[in-house]
Amino acid sequence: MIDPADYGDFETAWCPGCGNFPILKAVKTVLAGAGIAPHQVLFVSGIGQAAKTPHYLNANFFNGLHGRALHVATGAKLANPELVVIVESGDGCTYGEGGNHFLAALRRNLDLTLIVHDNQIYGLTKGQASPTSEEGFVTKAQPEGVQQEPFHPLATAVALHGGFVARSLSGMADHMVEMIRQGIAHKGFSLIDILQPCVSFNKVNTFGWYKKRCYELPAEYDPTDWEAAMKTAMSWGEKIPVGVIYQNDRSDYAARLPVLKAGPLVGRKTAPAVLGRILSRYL
Amino acid sequence: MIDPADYGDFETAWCPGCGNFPILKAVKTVLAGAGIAPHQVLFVSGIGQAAKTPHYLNANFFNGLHGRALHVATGAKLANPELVVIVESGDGCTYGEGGNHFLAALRRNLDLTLIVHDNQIYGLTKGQASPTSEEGFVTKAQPEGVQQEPFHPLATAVALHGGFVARSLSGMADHMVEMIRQGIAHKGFSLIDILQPCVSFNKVNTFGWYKKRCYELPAEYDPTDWEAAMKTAMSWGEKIPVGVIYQNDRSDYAARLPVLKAGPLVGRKTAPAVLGRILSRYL
Amino acid sequence: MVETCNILIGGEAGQGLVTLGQLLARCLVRSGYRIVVTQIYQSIIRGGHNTFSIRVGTEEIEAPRRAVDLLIAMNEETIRLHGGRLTEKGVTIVDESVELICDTCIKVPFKELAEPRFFNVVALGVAGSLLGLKKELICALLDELFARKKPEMAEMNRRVLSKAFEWCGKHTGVSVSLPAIADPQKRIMLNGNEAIALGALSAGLRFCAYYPMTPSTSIPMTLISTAKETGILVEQGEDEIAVINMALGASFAGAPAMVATSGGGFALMTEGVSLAGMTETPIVIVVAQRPGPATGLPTRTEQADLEMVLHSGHGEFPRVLFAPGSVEECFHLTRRAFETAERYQGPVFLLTDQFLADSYRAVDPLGVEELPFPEPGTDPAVVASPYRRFVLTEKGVSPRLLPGKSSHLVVADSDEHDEAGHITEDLALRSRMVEKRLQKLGGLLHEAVPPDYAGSSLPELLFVSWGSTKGAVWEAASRLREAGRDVAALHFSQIWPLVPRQFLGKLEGAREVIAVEGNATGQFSRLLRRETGFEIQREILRYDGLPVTPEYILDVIEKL
Amino acid sequence: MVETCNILIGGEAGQGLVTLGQLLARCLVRSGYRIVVTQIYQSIIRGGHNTFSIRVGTEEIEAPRRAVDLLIAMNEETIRLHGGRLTEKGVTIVDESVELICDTCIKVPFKELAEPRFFNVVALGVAGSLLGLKKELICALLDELFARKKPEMAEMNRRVLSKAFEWCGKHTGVSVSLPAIADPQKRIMLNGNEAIALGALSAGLRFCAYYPMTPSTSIPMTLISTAKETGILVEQGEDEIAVINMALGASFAGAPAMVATSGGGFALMTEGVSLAGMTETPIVIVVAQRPGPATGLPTRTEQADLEMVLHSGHGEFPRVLFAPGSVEECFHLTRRAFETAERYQGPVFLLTDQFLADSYRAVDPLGVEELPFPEPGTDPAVVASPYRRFVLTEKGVSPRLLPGKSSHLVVADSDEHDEAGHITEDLALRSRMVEKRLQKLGGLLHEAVPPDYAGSSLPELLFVSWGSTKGAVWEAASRLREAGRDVAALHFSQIWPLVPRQFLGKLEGAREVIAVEGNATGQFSRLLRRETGFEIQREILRYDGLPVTPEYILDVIEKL
Ligand SMILES: Cc1ncc(C[n+]2csc(CCOP(=O)(O)OP(=O)(O)O)c2C)c(N)n1
Ligand SMILES: Cc1ncc(C[n+]2csc(CCOP(=O)(O)OP(=O)(O)O)c2C)c(N)n1
Ligand code: SF4
Ligand code: SF4
Ligand SMILES: [Mg+2]
Ligand SMILES: [Mg+2]
Repeated sequence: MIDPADYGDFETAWCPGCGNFPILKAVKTVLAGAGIAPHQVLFVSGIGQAAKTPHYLNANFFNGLHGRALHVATGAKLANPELVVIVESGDGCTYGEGGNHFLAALRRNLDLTLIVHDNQIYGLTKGQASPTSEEGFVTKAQPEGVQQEPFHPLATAVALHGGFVARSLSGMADHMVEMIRQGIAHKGFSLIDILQPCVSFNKVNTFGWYKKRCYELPAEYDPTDWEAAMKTAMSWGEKIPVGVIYQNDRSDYAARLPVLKAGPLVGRKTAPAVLGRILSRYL
Repeated sequence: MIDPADYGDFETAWCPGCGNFPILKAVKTVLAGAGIAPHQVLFVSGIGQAAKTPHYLNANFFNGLHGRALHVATGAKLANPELVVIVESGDGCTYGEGGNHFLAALRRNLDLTLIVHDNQIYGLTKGQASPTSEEGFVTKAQPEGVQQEPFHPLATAVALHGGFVARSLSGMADHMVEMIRQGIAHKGFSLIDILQPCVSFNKVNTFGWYKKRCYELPAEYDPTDWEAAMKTAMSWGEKIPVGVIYQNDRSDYAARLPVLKAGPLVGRKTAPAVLGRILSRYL
Repeated sequence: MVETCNILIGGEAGQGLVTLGQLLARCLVRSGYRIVVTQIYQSIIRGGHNTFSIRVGTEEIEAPRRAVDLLIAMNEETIRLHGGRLTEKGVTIVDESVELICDTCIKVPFKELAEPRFFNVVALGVAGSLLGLKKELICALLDELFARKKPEMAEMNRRVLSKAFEWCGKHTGVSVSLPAIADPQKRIMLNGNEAIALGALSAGLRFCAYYPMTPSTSIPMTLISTAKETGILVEQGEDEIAVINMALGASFAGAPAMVATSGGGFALMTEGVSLAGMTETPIVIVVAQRPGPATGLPTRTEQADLEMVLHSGHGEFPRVLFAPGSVEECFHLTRRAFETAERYQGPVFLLTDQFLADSYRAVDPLGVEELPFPEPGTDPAVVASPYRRFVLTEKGVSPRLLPGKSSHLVVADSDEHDEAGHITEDLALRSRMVEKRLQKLGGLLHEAVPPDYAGSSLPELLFVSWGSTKGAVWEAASRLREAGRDVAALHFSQIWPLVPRQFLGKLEGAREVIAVEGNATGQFSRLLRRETGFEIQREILRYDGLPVTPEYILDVIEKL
Repeated sequence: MVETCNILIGGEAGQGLVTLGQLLARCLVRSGYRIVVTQIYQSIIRGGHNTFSIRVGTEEIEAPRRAVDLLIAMNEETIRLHGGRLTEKGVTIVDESVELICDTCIKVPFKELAEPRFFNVVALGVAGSLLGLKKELICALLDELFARKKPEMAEMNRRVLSKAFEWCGKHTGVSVSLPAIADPQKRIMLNGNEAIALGALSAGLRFCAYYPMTPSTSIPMTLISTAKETGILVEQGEDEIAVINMALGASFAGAPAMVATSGGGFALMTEGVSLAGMTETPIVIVVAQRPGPATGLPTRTEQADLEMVLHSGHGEFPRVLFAPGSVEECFHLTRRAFETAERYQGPVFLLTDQFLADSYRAVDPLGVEELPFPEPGTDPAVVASPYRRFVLTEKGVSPRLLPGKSSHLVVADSDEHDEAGHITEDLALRSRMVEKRLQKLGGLLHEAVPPDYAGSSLPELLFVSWGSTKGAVWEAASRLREAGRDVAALHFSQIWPLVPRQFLGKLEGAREVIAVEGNATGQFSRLLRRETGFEIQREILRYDGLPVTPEYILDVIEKL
C-alpha cells in the first residue's frame, strides 16, 4: 500500500493560494491510489513555477531546462519503459519554448503523462503573456493587450490525434484526480491541461472566473468521436468544458518499436559476437 | 508591367524532374501577374532543397538558417510592412526544425505568405523521413518504416485559426498560381502547402501518386466554415483535396499594432525631445 | 576613502521591499546624493528572503559595501541574517514585536501606525526621518507614484508617512547622519538595464525582440514602457531562437535591432549569432549574466559567460564585446554597440550581470537631445550598379542597402556566397570571403575602447578586472592607496577585440598582478594570457552568486 | 617517403561515383593495400562536380595527396579541373568521345561496353585492370553488393566488368603499377563516421538521437543499420534541441547515449551541454565540423569549431574534447569518450570534420570481442542511505544510480542544488557545488591522452596540429626529414583538458614552431598560448573547405 504521504510534504516556493497546490495534491492521490511507489515513477519538468513541482515530491525526478521537459521524458521512457513517466510544467514552458516538442510528443504517442499547469501567464518571470493568454489580455509586457490568437493546446492535440486529451481545473479536486488517473492509465501520450489560477499575476482568469465557466462533459459525450472532439476542444469563453475531450487507441510508440520488444534498453548489452559479426561486414 | 522574366532565369541545383521547378515558375507568374516588382518583394527561406528557391529568383532575399525562415520574415515584415514577404521552404524546415515558429506565425497572423514545398522527405540530407512522411514510410533512416503520426500542417493551421490555409500540387500549374495569388492577396498569414514530388528520395509519393488522389475542392465548398475546414484539412489517402481549405478575416497583426499605424519602423526616428521627456521621468 | 552610509532593507518577497527601496533611493538622489543599489532576491514570487541595499555618499561611488549602517528589517529573519554586518554605530529599524535584544534597535509600532499593506511606507518614513530627508520630498514621490492612477492611495500613503515621521521625531534619539548637500545636483536614477534600454533608444533602436529571462527582462520592459511615444516595436517571441531571427530580419530590413537575454537563452541564440556573422547583419545582443550552469541561480549574479559569448556560434567571424562597468557605461556602451554594429555589420555584445542590471545609481544628465545616432544602411545613390551586397573591399565592409528602399536588390545568404550574395562552391572565393569578413577586425582594433587605469605606472600591486566589478576594484585599490600601498587598477569595459599595446606595459610594469572576476575559473585572465602571453598568477574569484564588494577584495588582500 | 599511388575519380552527383570509389577502395583493402580516401562533394543531389580520391600504398598512410597518378574522369569537366594535378606518368581514364588531346589518356568506349547506368562498373573494370587487381576479387565484391537483393543485377555487373577487363587487356599498354602484396593482411575498410559508430557500439551505446546534418549523418545511419542485431535505439528528433534532451533523458535513465551533429546543429544543443554539466549526466557529443559561419559550405571540411565547442554552454563545468587524427583513433577515442563520460558524469566531445568523417581507411582488426565497456551507474548496494545523488566527494564524482533500478530515489536538477539534488539558495553550498563539479578536472587531467610526437627532441622545426590533419602533418614532417631537415611533429588528439608538462618542453625545445590548422584564425594555437603562454609565431592555415594535404604544408615551407 502506498500512501500519499510517501510522496512527502515539502515547503514550497509558491504563493499562498496558488492553483499549483491542489494539482500537487491530486498527483499524490492518484499515484498512491494506483499503488505506484515513489521509486517507480519519474517526474520530469522544465522551468517555471509549475515546473518546481517535482521538488515537492519524494520521487525520482529530472528538473531540466525551460521548455525541454518532454524530450528528457521521451529519452528516459524509451530507455526504460518500465518507469511511469510524468511531465509537469507550465503553459509557457510547454506551449511556448517547448511548442515544437509538444507537437513531436503528440505524433510519437509515447506513454507519457503530460500535466500542464495552465495559468495563462508566465508566472516565474512575473507576468508576461503566455501562449494561452487570451486576446486582449493586458500585462506589463503587453500594455495594449495581447494581439494574437491564443494557442489552443487541446485543439492542436486533437488535430494531431493525440492519444488522450483532457482538461481539468485546479479547484476541482476529484475531477483532477480522475483525469490524471485516466491519463496515467492510458497507454500512449496523455495531455491533461489543468486550468490553474495564478493569484499573483493573472487577475482576469481567477478561480472564480474559471469556476463560473467550467462544466463537466456529460456522461454521453463520446471522446472517441474526433469531429465532436475538435469542436469541444475549441469551446472557450462563457462555457469551458472539462473532462476527457478526446481519446483514441493508437498504439504506444514503445510498443511499436521492435527493439523495445526485448525489454528496456537499460541493462541490455550487445553480445561481443554480434559486434564481431558486424565488424566483419566491413572487411 | 512586370514580366516573369524580370525574376530571372538561373541554373539550379535541383534534380531534373524535381517538383520544385513548377513551383518556382508559378511564383514568378503570380508576381508578374500582380505587378509586383522584384525590389518590392522579399523572399525568405531556410535550408533545404526548397529553401534554395530564392537563389533562383531575381529579388530581395534572406536565405537564413534551417527551420528559421518564418521569424526572419516576421522581423522584416514588422520593420517594413510595405515589403511583400514570401517565405519558401521545405516540409522539414518548416514543420520539423521550425515547428514552433509555424505555430507562432499562425497565431500572430502577420501578412506573410508561406509556401511549403512539401515532398514528405528530407531531400537535401538524402532521404530521411520528414514530419509529413506517412506512417509506415520506409527510408534508410527508418528501415522499419515511420512509426509516428504524420504532422498535419493544414489541420494544425485550421485549429489555430490560420488566416488562409490552402493546398496545391506541384504538377497543377494553374491551380498553384491561383493559390499563391490568393495567398499573397490575403491580408494576414497565408499557408500554401504544395505537394511536391521528390524524384530522388520519395519513390512512394510520386507525381502519379499525387495526381491520382488530388481533386479540387468544389466551387460550393465554403472555406469560412471552420468545422468543415477541419474535416477537409484532415482528408488524406485515396482522395486528397486541393484548394483553399480555410480562410477567415482575422485582422493582420501589423494592422493591430498601434505603433505601425504611423508607417514602417524603417526610416522612422524618435524625436530628441521625446527622449528628453522620457529621461526626465527618471529624475 | 569615500564616506558612505549603507542602508539595507530586508524581508520577504511580497512585502513591498522594492517599492520602499526605490522610493528611498530616488529621494536620496533628489537630495543630491550618489547611490549604489544592490538587489538580492530569490527565484520566488512570495516569501523567501530578499534585500535591497542602498549605499549612499556625497561623492561618486560605484561599488556596493558589505558593512551596514542602517538595517531596515521587515522581518526577524533579516536581523538574523544581516545583523552581523552592522557597523559599530549601526542602527536597526524593526517592528516592536521582535524580541531580539539589540542596543541599536529602533522598535517601531508598525501595527499602530498603519495597516500591513502600508508597512513599507512606515519604514520609509522612519528611515527618511532618521536620515534627515525632507518629508515633502518623499511625499512628492508618493504622489507621483499614485496620484494619477489612485489618488486615494496617494492620500493614504501621505498620511502614513506623516505618522511615521511624527513617531520618529518623538521616539528616537538616534540619527543616521548624512552630510547635508546644500545645492543638490540634478541627477536621474537608473539601473543598468534601464540605462541600456535608454542608450539603445538614443542610438536609434527601432526593434527589440525578447523572451523573458531574468535578469535581462527589465530591458524590454523599459523599452515597452516608452513604445507609444518612441514608436518602437518590442515583440515577445515564443522562444529565443525566434527572438534572434526576428531581430535579424528586422535589422536586415532596416530597423536597428537589439535582443536581451541571459546565458541559457543566449545559448539558444548562438546559431543566430553565426548567421549574423555570415550575413553581415548588424545586431546588438545583451547577455545579462547569472550563475550557471543550466538554470543555476536565476536571480543571482556572476561573470561566467564571457568565454561562451566570445566563442559563440560556429565558424569564424568578427564580433565585439563590451562589458560596462557602471550604469553610465551601460548607457554609453550601448550607444557605441549600435554604432559599431551598424558600421561593421555584425553582432555586437553587451555583457552585463544581475548585479549591474538591477543596480540603481545617480547618473548625471545624459544630454540625449544632442546625441547623434547612425542611419541604418548605405545611401543607395552612392552605390555602384549592379549592386553587389558583399563586394570585396579593403576593410571588409561592403555597402549595405535596405530591401525595398531602392530598386537595387538586397540579399543575405547563410551559405558561403559570392559578392552578389548568391550561394557558391567556388573555393578560392570562399577563402577571400573568409578574409573579407575577418578583415573587419582591423578597423575594430583601431577603434577599441582602451581599458581604464588608475594608480602609479609601476605599482606594487595591480588589479585587473572587467565589467560590473569595476566599482569594487576601483574602491579597493583606492582604499589600499589611502592605507599607503602602491596599488593600481586596470579595468576593461571592452573585452573583445583586445589591443595589447594599450595595456601590456601596465601589466608588465606591476610587481604583482591580481585578477578580480565574478567566476570560478578566471576567464578573462585566461583570455589575457591567450592574447598577450602574460600570465596573471593570482586571482580573486567569486562564484557564490553575490557581487564582488571592496571588502571581499580587501579581505583576500589582507590574508596574503 | 611512402610510395603511394593516388587515384582520383571525378564526375557529377548521380553518376555512381561513390559506389565506384567504395568498390575500388574495398578491393584495394582486400588486396592488402593501405588507403586514404578523400571525398569532395557539393551540397546538391544531382549534377555539380564531385570527387572520390583513393591514395593507395603498401605501408601505413594517413594523409591525402594532391598529385594524381590515375584520373578516372566520368566527364570532361573532371579533366579540366584536375588534369593539372596529374603526375608525369599519370594516366587518365576517360570516355572516347572526349576530344581533349592528352598523351596519357586511355579513351574507353563506354557506350560500347555497357549501358549508361553501368558506366561506373566499366570504369571500375578498366581501373582495376590497370592497377593489376584481381578480377575475381572485384566480382566477389559486386556479388556481395547485389547478389542477395538483386541477383540479376549482380549478373549484369559481372558481365560488364569482364568486358571492361577484356577491353583493357587488348587496348591499353600502360599500367599504373602497384607493388604486389604477397600475403595480404586482413583489414577492414572504415571511414571516420563508421569508426565512431562502431566504437560507440563497442563501448556500450544503447541510445542515439540525431537530426540529420552533413557530415555527421552517417554516424546515426551506421548505427541504424545495426539496430536490429545490437538492440540499440536510434531516434530521429524534430530538431537538435529535442535530440540532446532526449539523449540526456536516456542517459539519466541508464542508457549510454550519444548525439552527432555539425556546428549549426550543435549551436542549438549548447544549452543542453550546460544541462549535462549541471546535472552531471554522461553524454557523448560528436561535432563533425564543416565550414561556417552559418550554413557555410555544408559538404566541405574545416576545423573552425574548436573554440565554440570548448566554451559551449553557459556557466562553468568540466568537459573533455577528443579530436581523432585517424579512423582508428575515431574508434578508440569514441570508446574512451564513453568511458570518460560515464566515469566523470558529464559531456565528452569528439571533434571531427567532413574530411575524416568520409575518409575510408584500411584498419587493422579491432578485436571488439574482447574490448571491455563500462556499466552505466553505480551499484546501488554500495551506496549510503539516504542516497544523495550529489554528495560532495573529494574528486567531485558522486555515486550515480539509475532511476527505478533500486528503491533509492534518483534526481537531477538544472538549478543549483544541495547534495540531495533539491533546489537551493544556500550560497555557501553553491560555492561548494561549483567546486565539486570543477574538481573533476583533477582526475581528468591525470588521465589526459598525451599528444603524439615524432622527430628529434630539439628539432629545427616543429609542426603542431590537432585532429584530422594528423596524417598530413606527419607525412610532411617525415618528407622534410627525408630531405635532410630536422623536423618534428607534435599532434594533439585530446584538446581539452591540456597538461602542459606533457608537451611544453617540446615546444620550447624547437627552433621554430609552426601550427597547422584547418581554420583561419589558429584556434588551437591560441588555446596553447592561453594554457602555456607559449606563442606559436607561424601558422599554416587552410579555410577553403578542402583538407590539409602534405603538399599544402610543403608548399608553404618551401616559400619560407
Ligand atoms: C531558455 C530559457 N528562457 C527563458 C527562461 C526564463 N523563464 C523561466 S520560467 C519562464 C516562464 C514560466 O512560465 P510558465 O511555463 O507558464 O510557468 P509558470 O511560472 O507560469 O508556472 C521563463 C520565461 C529560462 N529559464 N530559460
Ligand atoms: C540546424 C540545422 N540542422 C540540420 C541541418 C541539415 N539540413 C539541411 S536541409 C535539411 C532537411 C531538408 O528537408 P526539407 O526542409 O524538407 O527540404 P527539402 O530538401 O526536402 O526540400 C536538414 C536536416 C541544417 N542545415 N541546420
Ligand atoms: S506567481 Fe502565480 S503561479 Fe507562481 S506561485 Fe504565485 S500564484 Fe502560483
Ligand atoms: S532531392 Fe528531391 S527535392 Fe531535392 S532537388 Fe532532387 S528531386 Fe528535388
Ligand atoms: Mg504559466
Ligand atoms: Mg522536404
